Amino acid sequence: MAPPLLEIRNLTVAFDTPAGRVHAVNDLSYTLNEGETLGVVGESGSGKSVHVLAMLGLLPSPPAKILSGEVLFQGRDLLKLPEAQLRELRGGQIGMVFQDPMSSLNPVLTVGRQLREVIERHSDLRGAKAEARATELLDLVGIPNPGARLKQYPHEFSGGMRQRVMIAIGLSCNPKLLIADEATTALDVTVQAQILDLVRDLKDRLGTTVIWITHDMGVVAELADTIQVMYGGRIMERGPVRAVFRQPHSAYTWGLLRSLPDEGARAQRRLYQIPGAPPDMANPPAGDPFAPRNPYATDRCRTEVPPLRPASPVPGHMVAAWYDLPARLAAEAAHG
Amino acid sequence: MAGYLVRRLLESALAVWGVVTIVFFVTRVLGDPAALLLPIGASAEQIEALRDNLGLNQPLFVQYLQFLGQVVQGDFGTSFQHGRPALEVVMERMPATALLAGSAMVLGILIGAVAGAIAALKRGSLAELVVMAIALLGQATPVFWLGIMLILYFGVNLGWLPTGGYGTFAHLVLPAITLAVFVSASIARLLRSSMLDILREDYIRTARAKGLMPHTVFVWHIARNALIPVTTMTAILAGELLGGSVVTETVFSWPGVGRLILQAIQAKDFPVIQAGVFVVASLFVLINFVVDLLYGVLDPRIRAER
Amino acid sequence: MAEPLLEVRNLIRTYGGNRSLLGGARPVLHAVNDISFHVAAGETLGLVGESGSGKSTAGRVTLQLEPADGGSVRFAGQEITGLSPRQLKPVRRQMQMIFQDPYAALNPRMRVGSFVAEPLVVHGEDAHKDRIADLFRIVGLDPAFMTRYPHEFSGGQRQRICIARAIALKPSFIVADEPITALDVSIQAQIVNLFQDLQDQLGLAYLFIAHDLSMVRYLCQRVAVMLRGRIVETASVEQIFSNPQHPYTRSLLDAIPVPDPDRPRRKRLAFDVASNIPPREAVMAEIAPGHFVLQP
Amino acid sequence: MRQFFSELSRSKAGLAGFILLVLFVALAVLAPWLGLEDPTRGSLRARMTAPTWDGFWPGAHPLGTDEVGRDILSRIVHGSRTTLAVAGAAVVAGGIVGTFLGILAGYAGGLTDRILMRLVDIQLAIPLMMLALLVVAALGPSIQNVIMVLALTSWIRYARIIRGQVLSLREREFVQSARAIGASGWRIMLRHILPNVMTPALVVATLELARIIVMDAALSFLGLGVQPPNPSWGRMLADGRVYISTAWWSVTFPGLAIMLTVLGVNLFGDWLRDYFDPKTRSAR
Repeated sequence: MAPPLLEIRNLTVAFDTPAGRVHAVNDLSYTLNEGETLGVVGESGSGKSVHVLAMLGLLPSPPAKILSGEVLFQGRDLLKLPEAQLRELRGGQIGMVFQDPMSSLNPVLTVGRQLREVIERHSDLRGAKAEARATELLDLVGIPNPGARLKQYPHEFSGGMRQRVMIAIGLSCNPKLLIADEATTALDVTVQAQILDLVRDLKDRLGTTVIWITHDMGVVAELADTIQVMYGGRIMERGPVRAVFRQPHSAYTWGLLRSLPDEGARAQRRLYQIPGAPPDMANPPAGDPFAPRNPYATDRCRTEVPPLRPASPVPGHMVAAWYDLPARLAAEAAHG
Repeated sequence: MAGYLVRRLLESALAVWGVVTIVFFVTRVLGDPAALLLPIGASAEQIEALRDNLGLNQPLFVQYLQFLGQVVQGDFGTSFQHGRPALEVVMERMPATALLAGSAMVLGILIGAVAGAIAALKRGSLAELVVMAIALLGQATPVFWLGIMLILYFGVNLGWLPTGGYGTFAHLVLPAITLAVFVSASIARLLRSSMLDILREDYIRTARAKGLMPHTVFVWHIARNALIPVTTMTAILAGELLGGSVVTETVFSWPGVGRLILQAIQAKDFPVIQAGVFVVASLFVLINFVVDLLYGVLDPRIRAER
Repeated sequence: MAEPLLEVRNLIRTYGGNRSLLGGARPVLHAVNDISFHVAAGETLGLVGESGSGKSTAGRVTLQLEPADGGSVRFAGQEITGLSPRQLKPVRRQMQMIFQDPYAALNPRMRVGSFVAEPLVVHGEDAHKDRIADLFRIVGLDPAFMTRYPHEFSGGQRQRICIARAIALKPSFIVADEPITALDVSIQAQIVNLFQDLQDQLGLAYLFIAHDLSMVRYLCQRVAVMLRGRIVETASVEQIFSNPQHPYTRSLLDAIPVPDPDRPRRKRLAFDVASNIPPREAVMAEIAPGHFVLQP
Repeated sequence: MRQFFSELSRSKAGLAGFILLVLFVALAVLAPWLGLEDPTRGSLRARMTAPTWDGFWPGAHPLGTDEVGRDILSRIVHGSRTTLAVAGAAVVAGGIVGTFLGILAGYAGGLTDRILMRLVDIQLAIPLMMLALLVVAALGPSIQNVIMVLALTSWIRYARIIRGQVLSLREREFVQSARAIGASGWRIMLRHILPNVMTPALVVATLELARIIVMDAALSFLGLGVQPPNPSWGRMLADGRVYISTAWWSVTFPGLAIMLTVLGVNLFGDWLRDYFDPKTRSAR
């Protein structure tokens, strides 16, 4: 089997704040194979965005600090790479798309310029050839009349069109890996649907490996091969999308899925709700970060961090839990 | 855009009209010019006759309208002290003021821009500390005192440069440096803080995520955007320099409009005061107008709004 | 049939247009363009549309937070457009608003207890601590929090504070403008349930504004879909979900990401909002009892 | 309050500025009880004495004497009373008027806003120093007039910045919510807007205090400030300038006093701005 494209080992990232050191990512490890699409789900403070920014050297330091870990991309440790070599990878081998297409483009430069500068940086294309490539890219992401659009400024584009531009920038140098950080969160639902269609189509055509960070379980179900649920800077559960959605083994995954409105569920008036609030990362709970909100938590959950262990016979399905969720649910069902 | 230009021109005209009005009414409170024009001991009848002659006995509003009519024709009356048209006296002094303010501005912006950029990019370094300490001191030092101190050291003690006056390049050095210190301190501090703000923007993260070379990020993403607040500051500083010319020109015995206005105030020479303030204010309005147009060039979002 | 609690007819709200000489002229934008809807007592109407559809403006004009440029809003049998602030004050007791961003919705310089008490103070009612404490308990907050400032609360708690303030005067109608959009996913269900509980306890009617249809099916009895300032379809929730008529409603339904990896994925029909402005002469037609669709 | 001082003690620059400010205010307040010489009376025997530390306190002149034999240290200390009183009063007066008009323009909008902002534009067209000169020359350089003129150059800065803040506050949802409960315009301005513009107003006040101290000194320097026999720093500079080649101390120390005061205000003001700015706060 081919070596993984990306392998993260024991990554720990912290922020130094006046209130003390806040651990945003705790001992994170996972691998990503070529051609795979990984959906990372989590809410604010889960470490889902921080970990990708950290591995690309995009976190401002201070206050951010990478305390430990390795990030192997095609066998090279990104965290040990000199900035100059990391720069070659960013925008070249690894493309990124950020959440807010409003603020992620420089307002005073034309869209064409912002596309061309990344093309010229990572390829030999110059002048008219770079221009042609930029036109081709806008066309690829479905922007009509690309030649004229290149001469326009970001504020002349709608939110959805701007995000298409960001995707074009991310894809401009045929990256091996595309990372999208909440790329559709700020968009309207119909525009989000179009962008998801576009990305699905592009990754099929170009064979790009994708990390798609979102808080929406629905988006992951539509797009990803593998889902990774994060909470409090740790992985709660991870595995093939089908397996995890069919039988979640983490109470957090289970709660997220249950709290979504179901089709034809009008009869029951109340939604399932996860009690409590996300953890205060400055004072994280001991043990499993989700334990204080978890009705199935055991005493061990409250004191000891559970390791990621195989959850089900499905290969790659892992969970971090001291409790056995399916057994507990089955017992509950049996008791009525 | 054309609509915007017309509107902006109208606004400028309105501002100049406001200035003329303020100057007219303020100077009318200053005292009785007729008493000043005549030798001491002139009789009440003589003063009254001159007041009549100067139109000072007419209702204030009529005087104001007459004044406006004259201003439109560029006629501010004859200087009491110089016996020549006031506007002519003022315009003669204009080149000296423009030379001093202009050279101080250029020098100050150059030094301030370099220093501010270094401070922003080398955060936490000794260079930042030194630049910021000097800038803080520069901003806290009153310009006229700095001028006196430089005169004391370079003029009196070392005797390298003239202590005042006008004419050669050597005369320009001290006053220009004095003002440039003030300008560069403001620019450096502003540039540093706006660059630090820009560094936190999402599009800088995008630029870095694109793997751009540091100098590309600096020139096209940081500096290009920092130009906008610096342009605003330039206009404000121009106003400070023009207003402050009264003081600096006095310190350095520099024969510019500022010193002329001060002398005119002391002598209650209304036509010169009015013409002087009018010219300086109009120049300032013009500078603001140009800066406003410059925004349109620098910021496409503003261009779109117009 | 009895008159509904709220009856909005042919409401119009425009922005821009001619200003004074030095203000410059801007094109007129019809944010809300001739819309009509009604809400019965104790009912929830969902108003769904994307950014720029005019749904939030519609909510604000309904509450007379912005003046209407045409049309009528009748509340409890009384015409409320064109009323002076003084005439409106008694009406305001009956209708309240809850906003999207719970971070911007609280005055950062006011203790949350005073913030919740403010409506009572403004209307000259008893604002005793016990009464405020009751309100805190109703929305699931510890009354001990009363003396704290907003920055000490999480997003979900802030939204609860806003809800406590909105129900302080025991209104009969609340406009909720995307009240859960800005919240963490694990908190959204808590707030939705709170809305349901309050409706059951207090007999509230809601105008629930949302940008997609996913939560609407849970909370609302009827739905109105807005596109570019117009309502293009109104129907019961069941009708909207089982028999959507307008292409825009269909694309909205289609766009909800379904948390089911087994559902076959097909490319959606793209509905281009920009090129599908409802024509001015279009009118609503009733295609089934209570189901109205904008006909081109 | 405790948090304020613990944050302040963490910033060297802010603390230095605060200490400088407190020092000058203390000197100004305590001036009559410091056992200094009469600042208005000189002795011809002691004319233009260079700084001397012999037999310090009283009798010697640690900062020298001026051309009529008055003790410069005493004049600087007593001058700080005038400076701080004039600048303080001008900042407060300009601040109150400017904040009020800024809130009014921003909240009322429409015609009120247009008229007020046009007025600001017109006044801004005249460089402030020239406006101050003109008005002082017309009204005469009494303390009240100087304060008034300085406040006149100051209100526009508050008004502009506060108006901008109010324009964005007005759209904030808690203000909308206050309208939704039927709160009156005055209540909204007083209870919801004013408390939220106090911090920007305070930050403007420190910037203005520094600017006004310098402008006040410049007016005195030109002979249009507070009149003798009241000692003032700018006047001391103007008088000493004549003797620049023989008595360097008579121009050096008054200027140094201005610089240190302004430096203190600026340092403290910078820190205050960071302290109140949520953006830099979260970054710290």
